[in-house]
Amino acid sequence: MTASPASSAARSAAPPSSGERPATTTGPAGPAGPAGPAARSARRWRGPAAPVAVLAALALLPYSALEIPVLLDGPVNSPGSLQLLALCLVFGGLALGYDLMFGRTGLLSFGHALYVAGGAYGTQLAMTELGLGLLPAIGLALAGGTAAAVLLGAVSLRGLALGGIGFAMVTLAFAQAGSIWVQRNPGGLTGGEEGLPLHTGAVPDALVGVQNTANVYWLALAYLALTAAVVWTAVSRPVGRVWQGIRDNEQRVSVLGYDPFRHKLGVFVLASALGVLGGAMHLLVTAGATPRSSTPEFTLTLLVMVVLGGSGTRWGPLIGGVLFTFLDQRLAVLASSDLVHGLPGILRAPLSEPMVVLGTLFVIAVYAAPGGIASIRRSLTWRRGEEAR
Amino acid sequence: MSTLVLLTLTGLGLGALYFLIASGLALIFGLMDVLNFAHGAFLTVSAYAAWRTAETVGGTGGLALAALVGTATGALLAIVVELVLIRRLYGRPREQILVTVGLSLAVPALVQAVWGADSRPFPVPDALSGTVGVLGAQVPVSRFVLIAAALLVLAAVNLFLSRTRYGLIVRAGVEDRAMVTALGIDVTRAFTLVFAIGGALAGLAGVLGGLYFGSLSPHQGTSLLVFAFVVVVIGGMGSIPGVALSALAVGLVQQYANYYVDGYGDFAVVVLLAAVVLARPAPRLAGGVA
Amino acid sequence: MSTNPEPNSPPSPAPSPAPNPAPPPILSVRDLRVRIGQSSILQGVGFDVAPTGTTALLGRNGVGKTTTVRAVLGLLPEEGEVTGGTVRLDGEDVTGHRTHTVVRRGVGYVPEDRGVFGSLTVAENLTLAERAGGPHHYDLVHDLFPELKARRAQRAGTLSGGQQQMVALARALLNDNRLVIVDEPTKGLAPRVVTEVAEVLQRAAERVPVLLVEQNLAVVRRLARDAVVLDAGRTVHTGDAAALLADRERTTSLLGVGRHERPERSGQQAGERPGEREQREHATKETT
Amino acid sequence: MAPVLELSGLSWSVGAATIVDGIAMAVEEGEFVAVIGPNGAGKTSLFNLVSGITRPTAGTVRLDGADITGLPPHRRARRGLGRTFQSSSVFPTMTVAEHVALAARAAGAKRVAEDGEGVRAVLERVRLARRADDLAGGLSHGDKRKLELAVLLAPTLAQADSSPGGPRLMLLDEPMAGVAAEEVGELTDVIRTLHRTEGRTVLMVEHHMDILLGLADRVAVMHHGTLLATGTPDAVMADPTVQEAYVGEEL
Amino acid sequence: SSPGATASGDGGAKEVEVALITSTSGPLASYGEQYLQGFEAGLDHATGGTGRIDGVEIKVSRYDDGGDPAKGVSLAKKSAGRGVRIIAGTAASGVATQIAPVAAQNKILYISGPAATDALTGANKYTFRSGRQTFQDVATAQQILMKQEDGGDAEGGKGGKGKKVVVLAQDNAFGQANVAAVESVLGTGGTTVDSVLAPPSATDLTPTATKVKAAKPDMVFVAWAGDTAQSMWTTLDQQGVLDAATVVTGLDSRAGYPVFGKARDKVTLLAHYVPGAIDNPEAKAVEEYFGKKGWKTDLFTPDGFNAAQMVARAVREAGADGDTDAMVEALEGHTFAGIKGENTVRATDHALVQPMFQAEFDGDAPKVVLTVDAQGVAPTEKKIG
Ligand SMILES: Nc1ncnc2c1ncn2[C@@H]1O[C@H](COP(=O)(O)OP(=O)(O)OP(=O)(O)O)[C@@H](O)[C@H]1O
Ligand SMILES: Nc1ncnc2c1ncn2[C@@H]1O[C@H](COP(=O)(O)OP(=O)(O)OP(=O)(O)O)[C@@H](O)[C@H]1O
Ligand SMILES: [Mg+2]
Ligand SMILES: [Mg+2]
Repeated sequence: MTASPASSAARSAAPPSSGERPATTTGPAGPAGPAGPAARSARRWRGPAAPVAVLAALALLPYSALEIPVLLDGPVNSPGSLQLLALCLVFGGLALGYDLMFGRTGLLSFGHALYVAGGAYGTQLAMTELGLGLLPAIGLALAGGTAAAVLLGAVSLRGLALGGIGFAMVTLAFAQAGSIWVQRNPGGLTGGEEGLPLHTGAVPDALVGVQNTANVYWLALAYLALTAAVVWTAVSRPVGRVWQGIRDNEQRVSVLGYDPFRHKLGVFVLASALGVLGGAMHLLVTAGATPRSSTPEFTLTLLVMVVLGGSGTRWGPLIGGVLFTFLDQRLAVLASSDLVHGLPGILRAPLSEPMVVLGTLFVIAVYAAPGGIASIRRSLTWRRGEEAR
Repeated sequence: MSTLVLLTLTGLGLGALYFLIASGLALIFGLMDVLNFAHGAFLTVSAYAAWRTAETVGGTGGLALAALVGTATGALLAIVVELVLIRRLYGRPREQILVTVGLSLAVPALVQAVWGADSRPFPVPDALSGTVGVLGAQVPVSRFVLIAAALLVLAAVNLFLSRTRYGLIVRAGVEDRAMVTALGIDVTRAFTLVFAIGGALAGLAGVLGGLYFGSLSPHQGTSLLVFAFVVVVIGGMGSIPGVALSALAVGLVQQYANYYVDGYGDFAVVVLLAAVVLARPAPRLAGGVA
Repeated sequence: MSTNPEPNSPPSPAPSPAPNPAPPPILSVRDLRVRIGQSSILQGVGFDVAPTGTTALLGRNGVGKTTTVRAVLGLLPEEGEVTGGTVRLDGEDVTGHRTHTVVRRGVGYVPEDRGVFGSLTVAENLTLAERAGGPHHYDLVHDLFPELKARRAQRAGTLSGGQQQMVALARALLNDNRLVIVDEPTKGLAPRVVTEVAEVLQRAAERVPVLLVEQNLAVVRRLARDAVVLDAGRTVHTGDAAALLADRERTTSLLGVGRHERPERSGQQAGERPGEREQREHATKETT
Repeated sequence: MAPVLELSGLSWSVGAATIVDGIAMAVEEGEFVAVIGPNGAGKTSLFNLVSGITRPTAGTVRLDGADITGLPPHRRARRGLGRTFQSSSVFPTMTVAEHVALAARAAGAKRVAEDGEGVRAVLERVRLARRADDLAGGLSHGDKRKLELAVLLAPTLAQADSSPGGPRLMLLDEPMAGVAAEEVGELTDVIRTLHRTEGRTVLMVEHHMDILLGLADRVAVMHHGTLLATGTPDAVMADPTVQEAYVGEEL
Repeated sequence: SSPGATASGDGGAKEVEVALITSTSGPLASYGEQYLQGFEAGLDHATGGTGRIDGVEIKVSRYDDGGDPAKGVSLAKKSAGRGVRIIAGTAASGVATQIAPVAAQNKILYISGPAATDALTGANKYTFRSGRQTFQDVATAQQILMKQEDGGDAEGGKGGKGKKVVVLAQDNAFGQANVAAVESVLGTGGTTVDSVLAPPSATDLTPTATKVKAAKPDMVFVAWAGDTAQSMWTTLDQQGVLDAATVVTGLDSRAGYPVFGKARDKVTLLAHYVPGAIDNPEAKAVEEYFGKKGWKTDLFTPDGFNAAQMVARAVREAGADGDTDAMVEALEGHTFAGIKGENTVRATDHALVQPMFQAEFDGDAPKVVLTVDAQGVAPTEKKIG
């Protein structure tokens, strides 16, 4: 598995003149290279203005009593809506972090759930078993998760020698082991398939209870903002280009003088750390740790989110994460609503399982979404014999 | 002694089940480079089709018919998926995988919506539901059926790959599809055929899985898929004899570990996978820069 | 562009230079237009390939030679499409036909990037190329490239660049063809092999017409009877190859070769770097 | 002073086949060595061994006297070894300019990397400036060859930087293959400058003898993985074995 | 901009909203369905078909948690935010254990549904249950065992002491809870309790069955959930475990009847509920209501039915505007009739004390052979919190 779908590179039509063909392409505008007119428009979303505006708008949502009929059950600032939105934001952040590996570096990991679950269970257990407060507990989970990522990442990347699938499978194996461990409820620690309710004793009161949902929401937003800041900064730094280079042609990168292994391990650890943090947020927002967060399916869901939104792009994974989570939650509500119950069986059956709708939607998105880089890949199919080697 | 015999024979049966599932997966992965996540979904749907057939017809004859219907369902499903989805995405292996991921989420959910979440008993004819005494061990007849089926499939797939040009066409087509057509070969047909065979193998595995478990449920196929992946990877990514060996190893290791190491069969398999992957020498980059 | 004798109009179906009625062309391309993504790559390419001998397709890097060949074979990348024009193979319109049906009419093709299947062995590469029905000239191929016989079981991906080029050529020569299209066949080959390949193609051209894309003008000189020159996605010249190569004015303006030699140009070039003189000599040597 | 590159007993075999067979060779600072030989002689394989893409089965590679036989490619690159690939090896999703910037930065030449002008200058040099903002995946074959060269050149423009200014030892694997006749001359000039003006050590594989003859100080002839002969271009070209095995009867 | 409470409607037309959170999709979907049907019939019964209690309309909203705690909590919080003060349901223990604290934090009445985990009993002041718990299953098994001994154990000589019970379960929280429960109930008084825990994802259960057999138990208590049940029974039968010991297990819902396959007649069944188990007015009412709808009563019909009775009680006693504490008070110690007999909400820890059954298959359907008295299987008392 090599490159991945990603942003759109608009080619403008320009009749070539003799000899000197004018530049006709604008790629994902990079740090170098003079910006053509199309590049400038592509940059509109790259400056700090857009993220700040979005962040501000999101931060103000808990002050809005707006009613959005079909989308939300209550006003925006009702705890139900805020809870839903907070969960969406957490997944937006998780997806963004996951895409650091998948979309930016071309590393397909099936084991990201291990770190998310590590964050959730680690934080919880640090609070219940070690009696730590919330922040120290998160810190401990983060430290432990990062250390594990360094170790397991190094081993998993060794599997990369067998190609992308080798890496995917080794990460899957580790995650699977973690998942089995969680589900077996060793020493009564993890609660097995039942999970653990959040140990509210160690959590500040401001984050507990329905009346404080807005605070939880802001916390989730802060996590998302942090993740976005880290991810976006990282990919716009030189190291981001190196990741992209690894995705396209790893050997070339090494001959330039960059160590591919260290860069891959770096991105793995960074993404995993963001995953651990996301796991802690998931614990707080959902008020519990669930074994689901440790399963390979959870990682698949992240993958689906990332691709749905557009992997390797700035906003895509974030939007995908938010959208998927929103639909997942809302479709479940829709499925049990009278609206669906009144439908004839042939429609009701598929609508009663959100996964039918989401899975189908995803297939359509993969199929129809005109991923820019994906289309470039397509043109390269012809040369694959050369590049694959 | 009889315990060891029992564990070994049932372990072989388990290996046979894994091989039946993994063979189609490995065929498609080895030739087409598509890690088919929908394989489990094909398997599940086929198993349900077979179940409906066996329920209506009944008896050993019903089971034979069910096996046919199941295999055909798998093949048909695969053809439809190939024609409608996979075909348009050639040269984009990642998107192909993602499409099958989408199917692996949607299809079992749909099956569940239609037939319910509860597992259904699979009508196993009396002739196949008993046991055979081997050195004091009571080995279920169905295990022998699976082992026989696995050997047949192994032979058939090997024959297909060695006696026809399709294997070659598809392997070449994955590398450079355009170039295969430039040699005057209708590559799309070959791809559809191979995908259909993969689907048929999934279908057959679905039916035999029903026989093995005596029941079927919407998520059975998907949950078996993880082990099938492991088998394919240990077997060396797409080599059919390799997959057969690795299925055997995984089946036995899991069975022994579950008995002797306190139910740690799953962990044992994971450890086996990690060991094999890490011990395998990295393929030389030799000549890669010609 | 000023030297372009017939700027946009495709050459007339019966080229005028030959007074006697020419036999119908095996391949005839008219006003071919191709777009890839948003860019127009070809904007009116037209030429004929005579039913015997070699026709050379020439031009600078990136003018659309490979694109032309791919369009003829229906091998454009996915986001590319033929937006106009026709391609006739032996009188039949094959514009937009699927590649394998075009090829089955008897076209051998050696792509620019060789297109060997790296994961298959040499023998498997050749087996794949066997076209149903016709005889397969293994004797010819092994005679030309004994190397390939010796390396039957080697994975083609591990062959040297030149050896891969041999595989690609061998695949095209294995079958009986009505037309052979070769895109830069001598690129990366040792001088000795270049000569051999030229000989191979010369021999092939005795039996089957060849459309040759080539940068090595020495090879062109030896093989080609007709020449077609592209620039910026258009046909800018068609005619006799020898005449073109002999006409320094034309080769300079159309292909950019030999420019260094012309004194008036040289005078305009500021800041001549050391060694440029020798370089020109090299260019001269190659083109004369 | 130790030679820049010193190979001794360098061998590489795959299975039973010995592809590079006991090569011993020393390349002095500032030298330009042409490597020629029939197809499949092992020239690219030799470059792969020197640049660390493959590990030798026997023998050593020394760079400036230091044994680098076990070092991975990137460590060698950082010691001043650069190379181009025979099959153009680009990043399809990056623009041409981004290639140059990335390569420059790898060598610590921040200024070139951040400065559009620097990038442009590099591209001008290989006549690729017009494609600066195009994705490399869509380049024509010849243009990709030029990009290969541009990537190699990128760090060299950075001499004003405190960095060493790009690779001191360059391995060029058929840089001219597929480049239009028009531009062969200019690219040859570029390579000549690297060698003569900037004093870099160059090892170059090329099948166009006439190009090499104006450039190389010394020609090494490879055949069946061994070093058949080395000597001045004229001497080597006069050698009948070389004529027979390699050049043949020229067109 | 704080969440507004909109519990009751305007002026005269009062209503109380009940949020039913349970799985109608995912693996436990059919349990959820049974629960919802039971609730509907139960509410119909409790309100005499009006949907009103003392003029207060009971408004029911249904939500699907898909068996996912995150969804469940999210739905609970959402309901709490909308001012809903009664939440009921969920078949998944994992969801229920996470909703319970949310209910407590927000002072909402939570009547948990089919979820069987003992942990919900005494979880907090606001959490109740409308179904049975694991302990009651195990206690029923004990009663059955004792009954068999009374009836003259053929093996003789051994008596109650020195007997060996092996718990066969999956190695997960549900299985471990069953082991713990069996140990606490049967492990006293000289009976040895052993356990064989199978890996939850094991495909072939021969090693497990072999281990059970090797332990030479007098009684095997099987606690199994999930898709491998059929395979497990077949294997136990084939390896001769069913012939060598008394094997007790819980009866599943209708869809699970065929799971036993040929082993059916060799298994002793303990049952939370058997359709048609008893004949009382409540059961009649439910049969009638279900008949109209074309539904069939099933294992978890009582849980839904009971939940509706408890909601009715809470609303009746506390009124539309009454606070949650009043509802809690109304429920504590409350005794009411359900379709499996008389239930009592134990005041001390909110356990629902209820009768249990022993059943056996009669053809395709199970029938009750013994009704076990509610007090005989009452869980040991816990302290709330
Ligand atoms: N897949 C593609 N995407 C975008 N542009 C493309 C693609 N393929 C070709 N082009 C453009 O089309 C033009 C013509 O390319 P083509 O390969 O036909 O040139 P050529 O004449 O064969 O050049 P060369 O001598 O270098 O091989 C080039 O400018 C190239 O950049
Ligand atoms: N992995 C391998 N297994 C077997 N043979 C190999 C392998 N890799 C390379 N070879 C052989 O080694 C020889 C040297 O190849 P190399 O690419 O070094 O040749 P070269 O001198 O660069 O030729 P060219 O001028 O054609 O590029 C070739 O005969 C090739 O077939
Ligand atoms: Mg070309
Ligand atoms: Mg080479």
